[in-house]
Amino acid sequence: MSDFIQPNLLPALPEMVMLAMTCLVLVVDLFLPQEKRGFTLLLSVLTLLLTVAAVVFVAPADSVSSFGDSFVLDQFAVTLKIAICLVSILVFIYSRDYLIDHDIYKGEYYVLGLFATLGMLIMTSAHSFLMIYLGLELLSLSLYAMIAFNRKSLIASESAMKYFVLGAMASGLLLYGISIFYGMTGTLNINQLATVVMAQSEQNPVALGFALTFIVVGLSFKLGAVPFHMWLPDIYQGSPTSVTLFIGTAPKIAGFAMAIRLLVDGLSELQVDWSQMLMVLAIASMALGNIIAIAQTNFKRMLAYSTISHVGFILLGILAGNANGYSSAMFYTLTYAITALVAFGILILLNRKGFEAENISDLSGLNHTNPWYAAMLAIAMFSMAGVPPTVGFYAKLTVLQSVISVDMVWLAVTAVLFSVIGLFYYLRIVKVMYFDESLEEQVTSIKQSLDVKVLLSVNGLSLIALGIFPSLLMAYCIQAFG
Amino acid sequence: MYADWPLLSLVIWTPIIGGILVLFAGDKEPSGARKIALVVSIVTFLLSIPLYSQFNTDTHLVQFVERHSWIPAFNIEYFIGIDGISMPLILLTSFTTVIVVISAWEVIQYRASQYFAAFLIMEGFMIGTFSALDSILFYIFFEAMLIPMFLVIGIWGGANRIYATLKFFLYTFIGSVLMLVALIYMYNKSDGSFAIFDFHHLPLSMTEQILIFLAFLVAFAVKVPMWPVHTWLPDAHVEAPTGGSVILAAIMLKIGGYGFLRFSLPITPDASAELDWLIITMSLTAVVYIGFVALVQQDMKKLIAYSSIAHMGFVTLGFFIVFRIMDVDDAQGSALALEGGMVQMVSHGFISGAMFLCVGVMYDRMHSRQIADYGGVANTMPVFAAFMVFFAMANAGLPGTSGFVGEFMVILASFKASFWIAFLAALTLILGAAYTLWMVKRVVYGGIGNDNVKALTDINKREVLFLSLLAIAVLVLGLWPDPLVNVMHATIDNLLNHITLSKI
Amino acid sequence: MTVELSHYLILAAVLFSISMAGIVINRKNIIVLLMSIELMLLAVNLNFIAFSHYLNDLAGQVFVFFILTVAAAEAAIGLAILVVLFRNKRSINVEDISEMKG
Amino acid sequence: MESIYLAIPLASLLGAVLAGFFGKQIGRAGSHWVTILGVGTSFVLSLLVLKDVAIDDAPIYNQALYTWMVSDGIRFEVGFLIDSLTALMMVVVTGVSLMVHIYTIGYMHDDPGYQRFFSYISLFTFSMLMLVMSNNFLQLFFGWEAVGLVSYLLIGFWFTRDTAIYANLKAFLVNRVGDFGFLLGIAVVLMYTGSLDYYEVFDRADRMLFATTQVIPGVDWTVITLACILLFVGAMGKSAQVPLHVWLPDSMEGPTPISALIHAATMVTAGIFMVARMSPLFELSETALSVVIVIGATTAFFMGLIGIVQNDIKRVVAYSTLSQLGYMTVALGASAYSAAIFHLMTHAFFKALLFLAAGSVIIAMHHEQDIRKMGGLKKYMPITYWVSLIGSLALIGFPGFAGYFSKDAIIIATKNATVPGAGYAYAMVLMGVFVTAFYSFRMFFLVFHGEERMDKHTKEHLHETAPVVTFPLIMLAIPSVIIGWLTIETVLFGGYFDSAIFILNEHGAMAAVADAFHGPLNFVLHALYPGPAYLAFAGVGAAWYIYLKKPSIAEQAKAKFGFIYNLLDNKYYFDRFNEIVFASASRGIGNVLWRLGDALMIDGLVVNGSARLVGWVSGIVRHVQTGYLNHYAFAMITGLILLLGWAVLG
Amino acid sequence: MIETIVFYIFAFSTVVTATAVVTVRNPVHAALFLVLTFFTSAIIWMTLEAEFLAISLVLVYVGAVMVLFLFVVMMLDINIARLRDGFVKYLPLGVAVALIMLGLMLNVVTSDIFSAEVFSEPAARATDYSNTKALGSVLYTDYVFAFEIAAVILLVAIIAAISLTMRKRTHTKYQNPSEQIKVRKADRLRIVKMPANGE
Repeated sequence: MSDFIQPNLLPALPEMVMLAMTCLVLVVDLFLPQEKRGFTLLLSVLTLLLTVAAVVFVAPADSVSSFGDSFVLDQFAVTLKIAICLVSILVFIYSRDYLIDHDIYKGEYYVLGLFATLGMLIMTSAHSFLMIYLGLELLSLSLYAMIAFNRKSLIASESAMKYFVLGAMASGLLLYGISIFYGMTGTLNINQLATVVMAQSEQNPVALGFALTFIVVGLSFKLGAVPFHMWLPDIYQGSPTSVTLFIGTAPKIAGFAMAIRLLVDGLSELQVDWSQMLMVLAIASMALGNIIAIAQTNFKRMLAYSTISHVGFILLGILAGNANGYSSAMFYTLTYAITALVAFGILILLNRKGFEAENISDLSGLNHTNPWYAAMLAIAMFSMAGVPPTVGFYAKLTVLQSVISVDMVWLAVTAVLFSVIGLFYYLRIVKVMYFDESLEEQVTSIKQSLDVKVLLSVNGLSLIALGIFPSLLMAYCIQAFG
Repeated sequence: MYADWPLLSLVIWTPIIGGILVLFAGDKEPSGARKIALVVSIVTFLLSIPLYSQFNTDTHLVQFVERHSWIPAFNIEYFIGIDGISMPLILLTSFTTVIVVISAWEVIQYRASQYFAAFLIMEGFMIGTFSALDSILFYIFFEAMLIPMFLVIGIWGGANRIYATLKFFLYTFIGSVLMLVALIYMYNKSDGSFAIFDFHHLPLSMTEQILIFLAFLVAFAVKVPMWPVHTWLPDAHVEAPTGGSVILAAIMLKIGGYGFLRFSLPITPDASAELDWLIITMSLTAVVYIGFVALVQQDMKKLIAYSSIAHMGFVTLGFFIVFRIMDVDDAQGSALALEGGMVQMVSHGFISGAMFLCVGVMYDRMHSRQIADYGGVANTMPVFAAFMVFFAMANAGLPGTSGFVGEFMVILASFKASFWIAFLAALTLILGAAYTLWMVKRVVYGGIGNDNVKALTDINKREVLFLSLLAIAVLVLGLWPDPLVNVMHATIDNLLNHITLSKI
Repeated sequence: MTVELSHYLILAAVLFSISMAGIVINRKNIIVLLMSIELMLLAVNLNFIAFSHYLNDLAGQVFVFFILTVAAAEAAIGLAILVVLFRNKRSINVEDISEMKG
Repeated sequence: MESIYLAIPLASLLGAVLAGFFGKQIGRAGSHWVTILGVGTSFVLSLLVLKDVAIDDAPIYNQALYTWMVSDGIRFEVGFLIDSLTALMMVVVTGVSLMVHIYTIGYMHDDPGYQRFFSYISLFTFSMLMLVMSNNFLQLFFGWEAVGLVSYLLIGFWFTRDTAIYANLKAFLVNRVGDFGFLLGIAVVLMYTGSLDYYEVFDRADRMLFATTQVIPGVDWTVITLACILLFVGAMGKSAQVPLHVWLPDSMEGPTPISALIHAATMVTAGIFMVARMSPLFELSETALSVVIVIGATTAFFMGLIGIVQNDIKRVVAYSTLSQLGYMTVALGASAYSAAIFHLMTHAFFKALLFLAAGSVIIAMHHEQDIRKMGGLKKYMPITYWVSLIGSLALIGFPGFAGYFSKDAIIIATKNATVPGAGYAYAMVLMGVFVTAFYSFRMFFLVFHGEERMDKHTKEHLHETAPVVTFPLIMLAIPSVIIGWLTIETVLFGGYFDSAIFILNEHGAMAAVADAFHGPLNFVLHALYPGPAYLAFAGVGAAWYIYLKKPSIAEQAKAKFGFIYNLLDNKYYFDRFNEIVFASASRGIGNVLWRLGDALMIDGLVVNGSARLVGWVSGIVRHVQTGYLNHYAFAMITGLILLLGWAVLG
Repeated sequence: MIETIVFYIFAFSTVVTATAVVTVRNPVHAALFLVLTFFTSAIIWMTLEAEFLAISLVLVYVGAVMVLFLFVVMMLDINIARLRDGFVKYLPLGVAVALIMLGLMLNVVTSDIFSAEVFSEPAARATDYSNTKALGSVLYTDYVFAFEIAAVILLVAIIAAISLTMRKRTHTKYQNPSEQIKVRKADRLRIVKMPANGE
């Protein structure tokens, strides 16, 4: 106890800034009248921007760890933190009009959102089981609350309940795995874990595999890989679209970070084992996600299944088991988040007071009433389908490349064949927007704030821009594992 | 003076940027969008002319090369250039787009700016496909062009357009994703290069070659399309608006054929030689089987679509018969076959485009594509009838028209390989004439079939203009194909030398 | 016969299995479902503490401490959600909360 | 000289283009003037060329105009070969064409498609000239198909008539069958000699002579035989030899002038010309010659027979054309190429004459073509009557008339031919003489003599046709009488064709004819010896007896030999056969392939089937997502257990 | 020896009560059994020298969490009978799952790596050893960051619980003085123009 050294707080500056600001938001919001709620939003966005600034400020050239090696700030974390914050900013701004229209425009949404973001930031930097767990729980608990936020909505509370029960169970499973690793290695720290596992992997393959399985299951749940995906469609559908927007984007990045921290940083010695598991999960995810998505009529639910299939792709990148694969999975995750932002963002745009746009048919004839947004959504759909010149193509390309580079051509072929099935339902969205007659409700054009329109357009066009210049983002992903 | 210009890039990007401009021009002022579109398409065509006039026919090396690093992470480059097999197709593309723009002038009233924009953007993508020398760049253009076409068919298409356009997109996509896997495989194999020419020199075992070949085959066979993956084409053509059909038939199908030359043959020569029977069988089936199927079509566009498949059968036949020819002692005829296939592609571009335009002209007036709804069109539209008969004859491969040249070359060459291959291929002389002229008989000739036909008005100046342009092209190419064939020699000879060397 | 580490681990495993069984058996009652999950956490905690003891390492206990904290928070939120759900649906029967499926 | 050669086809083309594209602007008269001027120029220049070749013994001109294409080191060129054969053909083509042009002014006087018609026939002249002037196979094929195209357009000239557009389609397709063989033949030639230039090919013919190929596995064929037979298939199509003859009678749906020009005088003889041109190849293959002679003989006799039962004036002439083409083919098979060409020439004149005369009758009869509704026209149309008589006499080979010389030469040559099948051919051609005379004069008598069977209205308006019609008749009648006298010696025996036609020494048929020849007069007198001429007389006599003297016999015969009559009346059921076997079967196959292959198997089963399968699976699998929380949890547990089992036990 | 006996007794009762939690009919009973389980577990933790946690378990879980559970169970008017339908039907499945799970887990936890040889009984603590102190000293130093996060988590729980369950009771009557003062004539009085009845 006497050897306690004051930990270097600097690497955690972003988290600290964020926490402080969030508390400020919480307090300030309390005293704001409803009509000034916009200030909360402003402040929240400011919080995130400040966090980004802090991240940039403390960004180390290499990697810095602190808090007894349980917290690490490296290129990977920096990139993902910035991404998470930026995505969250967009989420907050896109959500505003939806919240207003549905009478849930309250400060708690932003506060909880900020806490969730904080959880995600922690997850990206967490370098011990404990930190990972806490970050995860902070994120999850915030999300549970956000989902149920629209208290009048039956399906929202239903999905919150489902998410909660399953999430708690998944945490339990994850913890069990952690406990076994702890028992075997005597450490909670990821770095030490890696060292010890390396020593033990020869002797105790079964026990390590056993513990690993729980970890993988916990991860799979968070990411939404089949068969641990069951929560995902219901939660996407049931949540208020503003929350779906959030769940569908930033937490994916955090989940990916967690996967990398656990599997790559900590358990790379067991790569052969988890690669095989992830392979099964990836195939199942791509198969099930794509196939069931075809039968959906609810747009949010369809995107949920589409997410599952994308998770399959992300897993493909991870299971390749080399820097190349990780950076491709990272690229995939980031671009997926950007793409999903556009898709849900457009859906949010279509919402009006008393009208919850969530069915595919609600998009009918969008090209007639709002050609610009139809084009944006079309770009998003093509990006998800992986059609060039959108960024989704590069994401797929990089992942496939990494899979093929480890001589799993058959896996790549399987993946692309399922993506063909996937193409079908993305095209159906385009078809509905461009080829179908517009519905009556849809005839009135979208009346949303200018900032949302501008941001959404930039967001949509970025899919093309990144499609043409993927290096803008790709470079960071490669650097993160460089 | 052109030497320093990034001419090829201009040809690719002018229409794309122009298309976006057109898109923003909107439909408030209906003539605005189309005027811009016309100017852009003509400028693009003019820009593409130096590609021919400045082309050095003595070398097989690619010309007008532009090479810039693009995505360093994967060593993907913005690497474009043309040689003897891509240059004619680029000219074909820029020419056809002008025709399409003219043909749509007043016909398309519904969301005209989007229509014109789609075609211009598509033009850029297609030219990009032909000039890309980096395989990922190729793939991007290859796929990207599907999007505008998907929309064109879906928005301006006929009654069953949605089925058709989805089928079109999915079919093509299935084919191309496997190609992507193959490309990535070779990228890994070649220590990180996506340049097509590096693939050409990449040593590959027989198994690898066969798998890669099959991946390419699926991609290009769908695009060509070859029997039995052709069924998207009739549907797509039937439902597509005239311009869509024209581009589809005139250019898009060529990309499949081009792909065989650019990828399959040089990258997997041994597998191509090993599996040539497969392609030859598929090609001959296309010629004969599809010939019969075309005979019984009731819908004009469907008939022409099927005839396209049959004609494209010659292209693939020409490309793969070379392996049979090379088995024969002196191997004379292999260049003939390859060049024949190329000529057939260019010629088919003109002719099928013209045929679809002819149907479009009638459709605009009658809103029917059914043969049975017509009869005796020549009575009320004599000038049009003349064009129609002319193009029908070209479609039937009449000497003096371009339709003859390619078929002639391929049949001559395939004789070298086998009597029976030539025999079956030459059946097109009969079948092609039968289905085309039978249609002409039922549509153009005869007494006035009904009151609708009676009310027809002959083609106007605009229609005369685009049909004449095509007619001239068909005729010139038929009477003097040398300028076209000449540009290919160096490239084709090099290709032939290349594929004789085993890569195993 | 002394108590060894494995005894504790076995006990934890049994508890874990019981909680699994509880999740499977209790198809209807969400509250019991939540309790089963508490059991699961208990098993995990037991594991940690046992290891902590035998490893002579405090980290395990610290972890349990945090798990307890989080579990408490979790329970609060979970029950809050349950209340919201009950207000909307007037039921906490699993069979009744399947508005979304397919 | 070169520019003259070039000017000959181009003059016609220019006329065609002017009349075709600017018909409206230059008017009806303008159209016929430009085309006649064009063709006239061609004719005059052709005469000049003929003089140059025949009298001045100009050297053979063989030059390329331009290089059409070079591929694989093979030069594909467009060029002219001007030798005796070409020169003769050019004169025949342009000459007959000129007459037809003039005649058309009268015949098509009231037709709304006047300009178009002139444009077409000028275009035809151009195409035909390109065909005959070619020095290579490519251009030959060009011309070959181009004349087919114009023929198609002209047969369907009256495109509102269903029969016409049926006939033109049929003509084109049947020709395409021939071209199919022809093209393959060219392929053989190219692949074994590496060239398409006539002379180069002929030089390298031995490469084909000694090469063998297996078309049917296990059976060795000499390449030359294969090449020649394939080329001859082309000739069969164009020159309407059995069984590809079916299009020619139907082609009579076209206006009469083109029946005369295309379907009698020129285009249909392209096949004959081609084989003659290819004599250096055909000579090398006994088998091919044998095929040629048998096909020719069959056509000559059996097609003539059909002529007997025809009642349409043009169809009678058409069948006679078929029969005469058979004669020419027989001559080719007998290696008597010059005789074939000689007959081609004489036939061109007298058959054009007959057709135009028939056209004249048709004009007078207000487009009534049924000879049973004619009769006794002699007194109304004296000029037509006399020229028809000349034409008929020439056709049946009445001694002294043009046809006599050429046909007799063929018969003698056949008699002396040695190729297998020559005996059969000889029998056929002999019988053919009788048949020819019989049907020719049956028609002649029915039209010009006997009772007047036309209706009253027609009768009131009957009169001789305009000078613009009769002038060409007279102009053609003259050579029909005298051309044989004038040219037989030069053409057949004067070594005129030595430079163009190659005959192996073993094939001595022509030599035998030459042995028997002692001047034209002697040749005519030769008819007095027992021989074919008597058969012709007998034919005429029989026709006179049956159709003028005792018309009832015809009816009785028809009743008595019903089977034969039906057979002939149905043209040996060729059309029926084709209709059922080729046309219907093709459509049937097409339908089966389409509906079963494309729609059901590929689209239904594979494409939509897999789409449906995915949809179906999707519909099923989505029920896994029951919405029940415990199921979700159970799914997770199952997944966990499976993974654990794999990790622990696996 | 005594430890062994204590262990077996409480281990047994833990298992029994845990089983009861998942099998009893009434959720209230289940909650109470869970309390019992926690108690017995706490004792086992004691034997493992985790006194602080054992106490915390009782305090936090029994004292707070389980009370909350009971509170909710009671508050919500739940039809207990319906909740137990199909219990017997799923029992075999549940048992099977538990047994398979157990089998797999035992396979690992009883293996040699966790044997007594590897994990020998640690030396007994000194008598002045305070588990609480030890925990405390690391908690606020090495684990301070985690500790802060835990605090945030609790904050989130508070916010969430309040925002989810707090509701303004619309049917309660209350006065808002400021509103009352701000009232103006126009808010209350409406002047209605009536047509004058002239006749």
